[in-house]
Amino acid sequence: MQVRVLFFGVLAEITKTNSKLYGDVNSVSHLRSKIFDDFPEIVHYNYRISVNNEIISDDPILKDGDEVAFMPPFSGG
Amino acid sequence: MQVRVLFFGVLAEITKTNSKLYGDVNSVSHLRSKIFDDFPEIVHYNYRISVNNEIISDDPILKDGDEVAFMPPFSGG
Amino acid sequence: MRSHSCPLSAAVKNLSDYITEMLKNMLVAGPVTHKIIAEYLSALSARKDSGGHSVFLGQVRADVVAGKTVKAIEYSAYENMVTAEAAVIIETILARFGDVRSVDIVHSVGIVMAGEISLFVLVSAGHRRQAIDACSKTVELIKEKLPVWKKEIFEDNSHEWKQPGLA
Amino acid sequence: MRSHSCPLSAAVKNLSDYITEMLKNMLVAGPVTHKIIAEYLSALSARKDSGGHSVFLGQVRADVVAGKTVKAIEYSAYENMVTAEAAVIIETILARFGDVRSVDIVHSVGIVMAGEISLFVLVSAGHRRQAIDACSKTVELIKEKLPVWKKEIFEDNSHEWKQPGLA
Repeated sequence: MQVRVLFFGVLAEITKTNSKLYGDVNSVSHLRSKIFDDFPEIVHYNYRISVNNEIISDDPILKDGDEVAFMPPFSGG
Repeated sequence: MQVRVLFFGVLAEITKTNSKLYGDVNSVSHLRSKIFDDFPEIVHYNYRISVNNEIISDDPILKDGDEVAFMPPFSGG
Repeated sequence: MRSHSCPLSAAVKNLSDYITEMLKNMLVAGPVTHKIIAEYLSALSARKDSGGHSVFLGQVRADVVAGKTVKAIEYSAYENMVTAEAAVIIETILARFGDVRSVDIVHSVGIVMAGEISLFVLVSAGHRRQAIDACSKTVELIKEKLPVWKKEIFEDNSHEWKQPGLA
Repeated sequence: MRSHSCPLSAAVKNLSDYITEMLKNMLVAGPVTHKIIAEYLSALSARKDSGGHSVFLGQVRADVVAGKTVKAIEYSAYENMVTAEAAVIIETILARFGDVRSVDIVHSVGIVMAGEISLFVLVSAGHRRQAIDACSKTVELIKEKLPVWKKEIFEDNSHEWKQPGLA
């Protein structure tokens, strides 16, 4: 299985990418620990996580093809 | 002495004029009684009176050249 | 009333000059056209200190009253008093909302057809909240304070005064 | 994102079609131009059941931050989620304000220079009060709910993220 991870705002700047594929992750917390390994700086930032356009507050199971976004506080308008 | 009386909105329609001169009136209440004689229908309508652009609530003395307006409730916008 | 020019496009020397200029252009014969609105909006780009603009547009509705459809409204105004009261409204808004940079009002006099605009209010501020709140308050003060009257004209050319003031 | 056309000018078949059409045109590359705004405003005259339109324009301010002047803002958006959230916002507003006839939102993506418009919100209603209140609420929901980020770009080409989200 594989999920697509999107980084926005300042997080895209510190990860130097907008999007990265991760395989073999069974939950959001599992994915997050892999991302922390790749981009340890992320730990210093505030963000929310969405799975398939829905902001999550728990730790859902991930399935193949899910889109997971790491989003700093919004500042549109 | 002479004052100019302005009628607006529905009051201009029932008096059939926008403006009329009145002489020898010493106060707003005196003027109003003359206007009631000329246009008895006015008594059926709600209005406010201004003297020189200021809405009045008392009975001021009038002087030569004053502009007195009879104004139905506003409905701009 | 005179031909339209946009107050914001002129250099605003001081508050009193600005209000004087605004009031000269405030009453327009007939509808507030898209051309007039576009002039005001295009002047905004020069205001690099403003983060939000709030606009209100009042439009003539084709209301149906007792089976008859409104085709137009004829506005009449006590013009001298309108400008005097509008100056007070602008001073009130600027005093109450410290972040507001400008308040513009354009109001129709005469015939405005259904679907046309009769009132344009534009408030610019440093930040959105005061732009929105000040525009809302300006519209309420216009309705309450400006000596303007509207006569609804129906498709059969009969008419009816809005709020005729029958005692 | 695609080339702009105005949703109100199309026949609104039903609510879902209307929202779908609105969302297709919601994100524009670069500033919300006067041409786009004029298209939306010129469509209003066909809405003879609307008595009031409330508009909000968000503009890029030439703020001075630590001695440096902002020359532009670069907006980025999570586009799929923006349109999903905007649909919820519009449904929320229409459900809460029964007199509202339409809600339109246009938001920039990419570079918007100081003095240019980055957000356009237009709410039409039968009467002024709901037009104004619903527009105000729509703007607040946009700020709160839409996944959009802004990066301030200064005259020396350095940049700074607004609300960078430092923990």
